[in-house]
Amino acid sequence: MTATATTTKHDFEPKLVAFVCTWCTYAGADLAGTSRMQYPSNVRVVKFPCTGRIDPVFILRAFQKGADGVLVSGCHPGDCHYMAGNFHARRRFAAFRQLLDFVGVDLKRLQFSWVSAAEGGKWVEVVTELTERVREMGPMREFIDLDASEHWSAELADAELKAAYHSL
Amino acid sequence: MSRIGVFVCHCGENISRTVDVEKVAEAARGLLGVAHACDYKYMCSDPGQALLKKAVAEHRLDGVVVAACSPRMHEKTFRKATEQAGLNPFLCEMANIREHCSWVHEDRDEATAKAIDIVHMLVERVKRNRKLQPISVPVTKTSLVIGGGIAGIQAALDIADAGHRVVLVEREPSIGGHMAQLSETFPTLDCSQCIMTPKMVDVANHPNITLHTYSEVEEVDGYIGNFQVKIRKKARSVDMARCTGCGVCMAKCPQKKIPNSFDRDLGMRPAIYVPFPQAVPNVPVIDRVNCTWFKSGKCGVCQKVCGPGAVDYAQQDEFVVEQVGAIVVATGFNLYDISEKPKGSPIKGYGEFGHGKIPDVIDGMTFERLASASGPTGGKILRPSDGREPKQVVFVQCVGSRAREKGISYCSKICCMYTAKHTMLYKHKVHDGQAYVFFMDARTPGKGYDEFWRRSIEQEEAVYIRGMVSRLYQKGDKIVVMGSDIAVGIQVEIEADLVVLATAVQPRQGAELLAQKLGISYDQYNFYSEAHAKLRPVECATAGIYLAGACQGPKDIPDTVSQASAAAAKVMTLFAKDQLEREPIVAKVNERFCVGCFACKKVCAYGAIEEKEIRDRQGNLVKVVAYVNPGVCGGCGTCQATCPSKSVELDGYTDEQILAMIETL
Amino acid sequence: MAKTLSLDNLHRLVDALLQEGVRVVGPKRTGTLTVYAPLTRGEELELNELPRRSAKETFFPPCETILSFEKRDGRTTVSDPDLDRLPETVLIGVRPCDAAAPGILDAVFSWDYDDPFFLERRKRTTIIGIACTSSDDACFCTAVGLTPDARQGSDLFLVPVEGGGFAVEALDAKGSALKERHAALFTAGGNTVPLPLAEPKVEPLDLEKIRAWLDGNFEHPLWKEIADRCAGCGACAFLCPACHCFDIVDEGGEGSGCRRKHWDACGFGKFTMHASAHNPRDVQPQRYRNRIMHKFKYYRDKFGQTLCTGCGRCIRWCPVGIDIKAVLDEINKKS
Amino acid sequence: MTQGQQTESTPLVDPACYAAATAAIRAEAVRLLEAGEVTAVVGYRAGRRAGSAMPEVATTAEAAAQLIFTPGCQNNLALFLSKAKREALPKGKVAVVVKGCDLRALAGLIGESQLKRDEVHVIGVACPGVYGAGADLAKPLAAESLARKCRECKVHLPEGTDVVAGTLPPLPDLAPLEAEELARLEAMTPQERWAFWTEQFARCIRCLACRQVCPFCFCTQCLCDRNRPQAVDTSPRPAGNTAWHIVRAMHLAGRCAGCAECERVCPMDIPLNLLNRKMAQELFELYGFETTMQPQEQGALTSYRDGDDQSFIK
Repeated sequence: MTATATTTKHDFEPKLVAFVCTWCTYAGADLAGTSRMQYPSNVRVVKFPCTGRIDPVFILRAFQKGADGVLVSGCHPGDCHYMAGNFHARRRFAAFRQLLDFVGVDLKRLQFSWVSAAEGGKWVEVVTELTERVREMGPMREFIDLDASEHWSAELADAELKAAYHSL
Repeated sequence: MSRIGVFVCHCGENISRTVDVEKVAEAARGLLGVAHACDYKYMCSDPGQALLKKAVAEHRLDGVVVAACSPRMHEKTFRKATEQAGLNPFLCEMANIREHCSWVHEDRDEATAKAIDIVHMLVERVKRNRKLQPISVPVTKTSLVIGGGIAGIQAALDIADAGHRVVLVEREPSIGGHMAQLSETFPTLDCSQCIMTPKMVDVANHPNITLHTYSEVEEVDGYIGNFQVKIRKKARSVDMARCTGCGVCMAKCPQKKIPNSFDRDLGMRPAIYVPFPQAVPNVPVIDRVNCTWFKSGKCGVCQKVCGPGAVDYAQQDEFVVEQVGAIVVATGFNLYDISEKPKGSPIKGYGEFGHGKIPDVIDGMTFERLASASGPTGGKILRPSDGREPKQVVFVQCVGSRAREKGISYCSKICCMYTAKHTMLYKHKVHDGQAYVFFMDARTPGKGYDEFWRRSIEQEEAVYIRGMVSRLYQKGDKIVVMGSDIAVGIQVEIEADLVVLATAVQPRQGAELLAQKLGISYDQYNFYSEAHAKLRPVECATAGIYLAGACQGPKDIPDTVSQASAAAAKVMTLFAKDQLEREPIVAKVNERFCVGCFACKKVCAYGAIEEKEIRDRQGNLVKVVAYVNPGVCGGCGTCQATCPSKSVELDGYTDEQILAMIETL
Repeated sequence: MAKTLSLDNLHRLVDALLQEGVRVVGPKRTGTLTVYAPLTRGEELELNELPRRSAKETFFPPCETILSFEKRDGRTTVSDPDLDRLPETVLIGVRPCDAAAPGILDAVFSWDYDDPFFLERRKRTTIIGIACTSSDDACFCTAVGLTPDARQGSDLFLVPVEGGGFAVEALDAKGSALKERHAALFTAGGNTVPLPLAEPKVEPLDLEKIRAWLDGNFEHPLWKEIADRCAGCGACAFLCPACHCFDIVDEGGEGSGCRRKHWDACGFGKFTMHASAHNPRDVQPQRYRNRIMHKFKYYRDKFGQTLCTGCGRCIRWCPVGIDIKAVLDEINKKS
Repeated sequence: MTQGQQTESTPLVDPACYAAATAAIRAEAVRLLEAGEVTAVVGYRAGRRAGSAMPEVATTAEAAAQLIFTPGCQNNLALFLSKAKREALPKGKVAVVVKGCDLRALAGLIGESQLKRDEVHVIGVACPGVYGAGADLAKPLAAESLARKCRECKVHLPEGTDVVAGTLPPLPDLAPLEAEELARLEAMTPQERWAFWTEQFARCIRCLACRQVCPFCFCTQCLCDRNRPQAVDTSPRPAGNTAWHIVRAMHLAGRCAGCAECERVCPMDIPLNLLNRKMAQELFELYGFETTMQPQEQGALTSYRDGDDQSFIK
């Protein structure tokens, strides 16, 4: 541990999920490791063969399951191991983020990036930036609140019982 | 309930320095479905692997998570160990707690918490892993080579020399392609035919090569290792088996005035002809459009004079079906006819340069034929209009190439060098002549290329003018060439006897039609696309199909030959095994739920998705569904993300696995 | 002497009940549509429109959690909701077609098993019905044995009278108790001449004849004729005051989650889908047939009641215009 | 109620237009069935209630003579050509009556291999407009009761059909309410939009009418019905509802023909077409993609260009 590395504790530590392709970004994150670069520990990586495999539903599900921020990262255009997966992903996510924005998800919580196997530094930068930004924004309440809410007729009026239900 | 084993590696101190490995193992023990968890100093060591194998047996594990370094490092190691322990290797996953955790985080609590989360995710994943078996595809060790130019010839010879059968298909009556038309070649100025014709003869004589000239690929079916190719052998009207190549028919044919396209229409040929004397095979073909017999039913001279009785007017197109395991596409290029806008092409013509209108404005290939010893002028440089020797020749580079406003933004790569060669050939033949070259840049990256280009200026006294030609017009028997010299900043006007245009290299006409038959992709110009510009430059996205030569993009002869040999090497690699083995990370279709919208097919870069008919017992068509050919599937999973009903699933990365990982958040 | 209640006092009644901590559910305008929803003040009550969804959800919500579970350290804990704590509710401004339905459903929810979720809510709810003064050509309560002023199912009943306000009638102990508790709001005397009732102008139906025809015509070309156009959604069932099918699903993960009960509809293809992928009601006409059979034969056979109150919601909102009244007319004609 | 009085004197569209279209559809349908060119004509017929109409699969000339075209003909009959609903049709070639918006759906189905063009005889109808959801069908079509989609319709006249029934009258210029609503939402902050949609989706009861009437929801197994794995909660709670509508909008992006049937049939008045409209608008702005009356080889999200926008990617 270096002398300058001071670990600041924050009131809120966001949960981040990163959906990455195995050939570029996963390898880039590996490079950050072998280069012993440092970045916030908030991110959990889910590996895919290719960004082309990443279904928008995964992003939605991640938010629903408590992610405060989501990162999707793959090969730079033209570098796709599978030729065109990232091109398809690019369109898919260009559309999907507009949809999320339209239903009111703050896009500052959703980051897309190209990180190549050689860009350990960029991985660190992207993860750090998103962590800090989301930490600043606070928890993603929208989906949590949504998950806790019922249709009015199923809602139990009693606050205590409601709490008992929802704690489960 | 699953019985997963979790093995947490210290990696010496690489992990344990920051991650509390014991705590990780303990947390793992508390996870649902984890039957065993432990930590060890070096999991990848022999004792570490032995530990894993022992635990699999002892705890009857049905899945393994090794929490250690990156899977890119040791996934193979641990999957092998898992296999040796009697489990399917794909039931082992690695939790990357080194590169993604201990090495990048300093806070022990945070790193430990993260490591536990990572292990949790991978435990949930491995619970849903399926046993996968490697996929093997049988390989037919015959290769199809499409195109008999230098690229096709080289690839065919290399593959055939390696002991595999080659089927070579050439559209023209003879193999040889463009290289057979050239006079001399840069940067050595050796005679093209002298180096080309022996190779052509080698092809004809090679026991492993089946040559189909005057033939075209009609249909292609199948996939890597197992293509079926239907070849149309166009009616030659001459029986190949009987013809001795004596040439009497050609000599006696009354039709003698048909422009020979091999000579860029400068020379004439009869209606029954070989394109050039060294043609392989040396069997003539009847040009049915111009033959009197086919036009009017009269004449029949060639049949009468043919000793062996080889001339057969009734001959029909024949179809041959070949089974091949690999395909090399070497269909070469066309020189762009700039005189007018070609049909269906987005590329605009160059009417302003008078090509096609002013007879003494010719293109580079025509100059090659003028300079060729076997050409229509016997190697003398003579003007097409009056047969005079031109004393002032203007060469114009980049005609069409790098002209975005004309619709071509690429560099044709070979023109700088062949124009330099032309100035030399000209000077060698017309000692008192003067060559001028209008050029934008001189691009000479190649062994001996820049030296060669400099020689054209320094020794052969070609005058290079940096600038473009703005206008050309006929004035008496001269052609006035107006242009700018941007180096000096003046307008230049030259009265030339002959103008040679270095026209753009384009893909073969109809290249896209062949691509569609083959299921390979092509770019906006119809050049064929390689799978990866840097790392897979000779492979197509479609497995088992390889590219050689200018069909992929402009190339000179050395590059073409190199790529042809590279393509041959790829074919030989494929043919080195009887079965093509590959990782089973491929997509599979759930035929019950597939509704056959074929969105998957639209996004598949590999052409791995086929349409499959589902019929009932009576044979009635029930529905058409997608089928993923495992031999062709690249395993990217784009199809699954695209499929609305998730009826196609990528093994190893199923929704169930991914969603379970997300669930751990 | 009949009591009357002015509109203002009706609003005051709601406010008073709310003050007492009673949950008051009534027709309320939300955005473009009126639905039964918890009121926060009396003035929110919207009596001029039949709510889009029926009142059944007060007793049988679209979705409710019936238990939750958690596995920890090898042990599974299951928690049930405490139904004793369900709130006392007054359901107010309910038209006869909605008011009659819960009573009809009592039969099935207390048949071979007492459904505590439904019955506990029933026990704790007082229904204030209101006579109906407006209708459209989808309404057909009169054809299924009800009337615009049918008291069936109401504990307290309001009849709009000339000059505004309502004549009030307590129909049972629950109704009387409520009336007593807020006696000050009810005045004696006043104009009790009822406003003209809505009279659905539809052909009458002979429900017994229809039942008999259904008995003998399980296989009949009519089903295909009507229901080939059915798109297979659940709009009819979900808006219906009497449809009561539900599905039970477990949501969550292996480690913890909830068991939920939610509305289901016989129009859905998956309604009868077996795990083997065999589906006894394979095509839409068979599903629609079940809807009619259940409402006009099976329920009648079993419980002596018709599972339809003629509210007309399924007619108004069928995406493909299937008109249950037209279907019944057709059957009536045939029988 | 007040809207009716104003319009009863001056109907929005001359009823003769619908009458002419009705006559043309009947003539063509009878001809087709009598000549045996088709086994069925999918059209509309009148319902019991005044002004109502319903889909009809006419297999006889008698039935064909009862077909109509009125402002009550809201359904998108392309639905009956999707494989999911094909079971209702007899075997063989069928004819279908389509409005311009329905034709886009039909073209989409062809583009997605659900149908071949030569399997269907397409009777286009020059459509001045139909009623919106909840309109009083007994009253003449008025600006207020006209479907919101029809106000901004660009495909009143179908193209590329085998025949076109009726002719278009001059059409009134109406305020683009849906575009205005879209713009209003776009101008909101994400928090405001979240509040708007949360309220909308909370009402959803998962009757799935939106899915069942959508020609493009032809999957045998809807992702949202799956429970292993469960990507979208099936129960009608706000969380699952929101996920369902987001996933559906995404699945329709680049495919939706804009018939707005999902919105019309929603018994809970959820403005679903705003989602589809928004996606269509984005795909047009990003890639110049539009659904058309002619089948297209590639969809907006099943193709790409090297130079696609990536300004949102770091």
